[in-house]
Amino acid sequence: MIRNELCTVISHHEIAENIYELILCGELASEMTEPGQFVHVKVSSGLDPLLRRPISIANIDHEKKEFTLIYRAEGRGTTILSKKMPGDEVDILGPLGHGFPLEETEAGETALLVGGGIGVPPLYELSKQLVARGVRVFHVFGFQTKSATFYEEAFKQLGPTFIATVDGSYGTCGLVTDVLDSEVLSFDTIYSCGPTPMLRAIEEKYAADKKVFLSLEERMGCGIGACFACVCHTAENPNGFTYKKVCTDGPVFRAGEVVL
Amino acid sequence: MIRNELCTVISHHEIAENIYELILCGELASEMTEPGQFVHVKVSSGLDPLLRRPISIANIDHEKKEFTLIYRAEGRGTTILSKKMPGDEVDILGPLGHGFPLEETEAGETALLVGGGIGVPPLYELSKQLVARGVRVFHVFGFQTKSATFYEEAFKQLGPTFIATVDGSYGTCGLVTDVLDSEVLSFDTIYSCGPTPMLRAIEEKYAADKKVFLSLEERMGCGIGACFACVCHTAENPNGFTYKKVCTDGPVFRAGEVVL
Amino acid sequence: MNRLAVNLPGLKLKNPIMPASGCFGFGKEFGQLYDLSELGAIMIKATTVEPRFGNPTPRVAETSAGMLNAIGLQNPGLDKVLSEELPWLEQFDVPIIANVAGSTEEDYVEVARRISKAPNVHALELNISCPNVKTGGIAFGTIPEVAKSLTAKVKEASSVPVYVKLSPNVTNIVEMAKEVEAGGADGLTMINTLLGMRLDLKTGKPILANRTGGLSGPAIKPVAIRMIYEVSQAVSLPIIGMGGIESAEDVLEYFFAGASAVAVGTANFVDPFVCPKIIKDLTELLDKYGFEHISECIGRSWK
Amino acid sequence: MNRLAVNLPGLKLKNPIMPASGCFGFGKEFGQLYDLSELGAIMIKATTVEPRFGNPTPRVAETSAGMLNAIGLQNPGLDKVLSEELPWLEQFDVPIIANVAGSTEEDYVEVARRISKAPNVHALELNISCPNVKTGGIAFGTIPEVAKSLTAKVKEASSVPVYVKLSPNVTNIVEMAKEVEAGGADGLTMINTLLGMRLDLKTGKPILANRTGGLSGPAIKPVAIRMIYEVSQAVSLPIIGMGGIESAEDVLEYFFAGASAVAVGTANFVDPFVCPKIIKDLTELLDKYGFEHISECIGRSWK
Ligand SMILES: Cc1cc2nc3c(=O)[nH]c(=O)nc-3n(C[C@H](O)[C@H](O)[C@H](O)COP(=O)(O)OP(=O)(O)OC[C@H]3O[C@@H](n4cnc5c(N)ncnc54)[C@H](O)[C@@H]3O)c2cc1C
Ligand SMILES: Cc1cc2nc3c(=O)[nH]c(=O)nc-3n(C[C@H](O)[C@H](O)[C@H](O)COP(=O)(O)OP(=O)(O)OC[C@H]3O[C@@H](n4cnc5c(N)ncnc54)[C@H](O)[C@@H]3O)c2cc1C
Ligand SMILES: Cc1cc2nc3c(=O)[nH]c(=O)nc-3n(C[C@H](O)[C@H](O)[C@H](O)COP(=O)(O)O)c2cc1C
Ligand SMILES: Cc1cc2nc3c(=O)[nH]c(=O)nc-3n(C[C@H](O)[C@H](O)[C@H](O)COP(=O)(O)O)c2cc1C
Ligand code: FES
Ligand code: FES
Repeated sequence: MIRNELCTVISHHEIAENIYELILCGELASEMTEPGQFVHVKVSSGLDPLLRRPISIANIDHEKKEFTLIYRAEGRGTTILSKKMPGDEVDILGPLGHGFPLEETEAGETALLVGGGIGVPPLYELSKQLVARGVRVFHVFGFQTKSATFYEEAFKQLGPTFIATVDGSYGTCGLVTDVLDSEVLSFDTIYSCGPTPMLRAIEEKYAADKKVFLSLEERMGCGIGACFACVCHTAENPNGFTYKKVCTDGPVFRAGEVVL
Repeated sequence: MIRNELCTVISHHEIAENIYELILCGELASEMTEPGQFVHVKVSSGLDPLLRRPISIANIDHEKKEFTLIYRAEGRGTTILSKKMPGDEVDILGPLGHGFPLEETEAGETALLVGGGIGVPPLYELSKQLVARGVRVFHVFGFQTKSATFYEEAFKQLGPTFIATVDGSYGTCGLVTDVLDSEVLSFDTIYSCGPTPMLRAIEEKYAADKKVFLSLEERMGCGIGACFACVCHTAENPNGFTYKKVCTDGPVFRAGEVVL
Repeated sequence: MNRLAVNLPGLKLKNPIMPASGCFGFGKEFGQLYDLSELGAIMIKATTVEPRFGNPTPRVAETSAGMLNAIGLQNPGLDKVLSEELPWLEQFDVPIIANVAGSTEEDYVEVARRISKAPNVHALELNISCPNVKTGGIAFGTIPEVAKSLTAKVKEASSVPVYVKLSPNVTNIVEMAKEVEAGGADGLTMINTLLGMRLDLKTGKPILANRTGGLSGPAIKPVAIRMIYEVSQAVSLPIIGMGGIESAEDVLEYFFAGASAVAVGTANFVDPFVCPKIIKDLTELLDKYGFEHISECIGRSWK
Repeated sequence: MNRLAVNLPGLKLKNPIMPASGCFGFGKEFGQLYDLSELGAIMIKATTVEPRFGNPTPRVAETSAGMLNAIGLQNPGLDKVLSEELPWLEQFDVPIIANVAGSTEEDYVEVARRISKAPNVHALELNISCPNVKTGGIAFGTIPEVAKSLTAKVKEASSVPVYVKLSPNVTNIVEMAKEVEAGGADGLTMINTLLGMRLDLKTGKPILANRTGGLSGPAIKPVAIRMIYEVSQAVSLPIIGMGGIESAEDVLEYFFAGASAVAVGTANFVDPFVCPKIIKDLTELLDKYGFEHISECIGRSWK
């Protein structure tokens, strides 16, 4: 169920350049089930900024009623958020949307998790839950540059982790697709989150033979399905009036379900 | 000189119902000279609320570079201000305006200080400075009710202090004018700050024989004389186009100078 | 006595608070969060004869104390609204105000005729002011005679009272209101969004795919208050006010200006529980300012 | 090379940042805070033939991300502006844009004729859009033919280029701009304030003694950006943009929309040092987004 709650900041650190890890505590953690869901964050109590910010859930700790958000402080809202201190309260609406389908990968099968930049965070909870189910996981992540990378060690605990940086300052020089082209990885399912061009490349390359699940981003108003801000066309009727809402039908879709 | 500075909160307490005493530290304390000047306070760093709030300077400690504001948390801005904690920073523009003329009362003479509600605070610094010059001071203050009174002990240290409350819950029942009508006080100068009807009553009663100085309130834009939000007509030409600006020519005026 | 009850043409409202059209879909999403019967009424999303996908995304952009939207009247079309959305809403004890849109007079008349027969539709809101569609919309809302003629035709076709939604993007809102009154409107709703735009600093291009969008939220409240103040003195139609409402205090300001009920739009996105919250706070606020009944507040600024 | 230098009719600006009329008096107050020669230009307060006291107080009210003002063209009158204010400003190396106001065409012409001869007045800003005065003002700014005729007369009387300040309170801003261009304007300044109102909850009455006032500040920026985007594509006059500017980023957005220079109003009240701050930040911002010169940014949203 969707709840609105003032959650308490447990810890808050800059874990890479302009990338923050925010751990919050609140009852609504108990509602978080699927990896890949998101919350809608009001970063200040007043009117500035007005709208909530959608941020994926990167980690869930049901026992402590804690959950983790990892975000880039870039615009006005996330910059204000980055100033919160332990003990402060943050207004959270969530959990929202539908996440990655775990059940599409059986125990013993292999899942490939492909993330780009700030699309990496939700893959952490996903990877944890897959591994817990007995799934083998590979991680392939792309970042702009070395100083923007994060959570590499944590992911390595769960499975082999390949990193590409656009400027070549770390790992493979180039994009995640360069890693995917050069490494020989065999797997059953792909779960991916990141910039749309990356998602498109993955869809093109793998959607024909593999089960591919993609997490989309779109500018949102309500985050709960009421305002029609975040719609995309369905693949079966790309110019018609059928649609999916990223906030409630997604953010995760099966490749081929919607027009990227 | 007018400065703009982020001042640090030294202490912040609710000293009466919804009345806060805020002690700030900043270099601009050294620019504060006349009692009755005010500062223009930006209560939050964003756009909500947009405008600064004018608040009188209630106490100046040049040595520590500290100054005190006493204000009522009422509307949106002052309520936000009331949440500031020691160590937080507050954006202050000031000191602004012209205060009470000390030199109008000679050492050995007597000054009557009349304050209403949230007009009382600037009279504290004034009283201190008058006493330091060897002036005898009386204080007559009006409040709505007992729980709204503050600083009575502090004022008593400086001179006799009479209090009236509208609901009679403390001191004389009624207005400051009721105290002034019943007590026999002889004095040379009146300095007053409070609601306009009170100032009008004082002007009517005393302006003919005494030196009377009144501190005015008006809604402000800039606080520095540029926007013409805070003008009042001059008494010599009450319907003409001559004017005084409360923010720069005032807030303190000699009775009879401007139209109340 | 219900201190919040308000009677308007076609509408017996248990309280004067309703979600604004386009900000509440057809109620399903909010129905998961609270009991929709708590609301005074519901203004459902604009309905057109045919289904529409609307504009490409991005469709929203944030502004200072406001937001721009260019949804473009996305809706499932009249048939589906009649067969699915409205019947679903019948489970709640809440009157529906159907927002009627179109590109031609015929479109409007067709939607009005059919949707006004739905059992829970108690009034129509004639959307002559949507700034986000290429054809229709804007002309209907800015040329007084066109608005009047459309109002008359829709009024004739409708089985329930017709409220006309005014656009703030006009030189003379009073003139528009008077013409619409002359056209036979039963009430007014105002205001729709102001036309605005934001640019992306990285690309230099508009953030919205549609380029321009409608500005809503607290930023526009002073414009709405001014227009309702002016219009409520010039016509004798009741006004449902909207624009930036997010608290019971705002509701009171709208009533003082001349509104007889209000709608809450953008604030539902910031706080999905805002409507029941305002309803709850409103009674306390009447106490605070010494009113027996909300209707005493109507037009207090000029009465 | 000065990367911020901009040349407009009558104006060689070392940078495109200037305080907006009415938000900077005649410069004296800000002259105590920083060197006015740092500014690109100064738009001085509206000047009328006779001195004016303006409206009763309260004259300002806060709104969400904005403010209302109803100063009412208070000014010391043409004679005193010529004999005192303008000569005082001559000590600074900064061109003055004189804001010309009046109640009749003759008033405007008289002010324009005489003030345009002052040595440091390099351009006029024709204030046909002040919402806060009973006579004149608003009609000049909302009826295209009236605006055109006034522009032509003032243009004839003026010894320096004439910029016409457009009101946003119109249905069709492009039509206004075109008429004013046809009237011979050398440039446009836009936008003036939106007409708005706020009510006091305790009294139920308008906060402003004048009842309505002009809405300025960040709240109106999206409306201004939209209007400049539309007008800059429809006329060939340069535009000085304004409305809610408070940062160098805002300046860039205005340039992208189609402005060739900008004015900063309300932000001066919040931060009296905002103009020099923006000028300082602007060069860095050009670097950040890869522009050699500010003029490359003009109209980037539609070019
Ligand atoms: C389902 C979903 C999950 C996301 N998860 C994460 C995450 O885990 N970590 C993370 O760093 N970012 C995530 N994002 C992106 C994040 O929402 C934006 O970076 C953020 O909203 C930008 O806000 P701002 O205050 O920095 O920018 P501003 O420029 O102040 O934002 C202005 C407006 O634009 C919207 N906006 C701007 N960029 C985006 C964007 N890329 N996507 C959606 N809305 C945007 C904002 O929400 C706001 O309404 C996610 C987005 C979506 C849709
Ligand atoms: C020279 C001067 C000195 C002052 N000194 C003090 C003081 O020492 N202690 C104190 O408690 N108050 C003082 N005031 C009054 C104080 O400025 C207002 O109470 C305060 O601005 C209200 O802000 P708010 O956020 O509570 O109200 P809001 O309702 O949010 O204010 C909205 C707007 O109206 C303005 N406003 C509202 N009430 C007043 C008012 N009475 N006077 C001027 N502007 C107002 C605000 O500044 C703001 O711009 C002084 C006012 C002036 C002019
Ligand atoms: C996302 C969004 C969609 C809207 N869709 C419609 C619509 O379909 N029909 C309509 O008449 N108004 C529509 N509006 C306008 C609102 O009903 C309302 O008039 C306006 O937003 C002002 O109210 P607010 O400031 O409370 O949002 C829409 C507004 C928003 C923000
Ligand atoms: C207090 C105040 C006084 C103003 N006086 C004038 C004026 O005399 N002449 C004029 O053309 N515009 C006047 N304006 C409008 C501004 O010049 C400007 O167009 C408007 O405020 C939008 O810019 P901003 O949002 O940066 O303030 C005034 C604005 C304010 C806030
Ligand atoms: S964000 Fe409102 S429908 Fe998705
Ligand atoms: S507040 Fe601006 S002139 Fe006084």
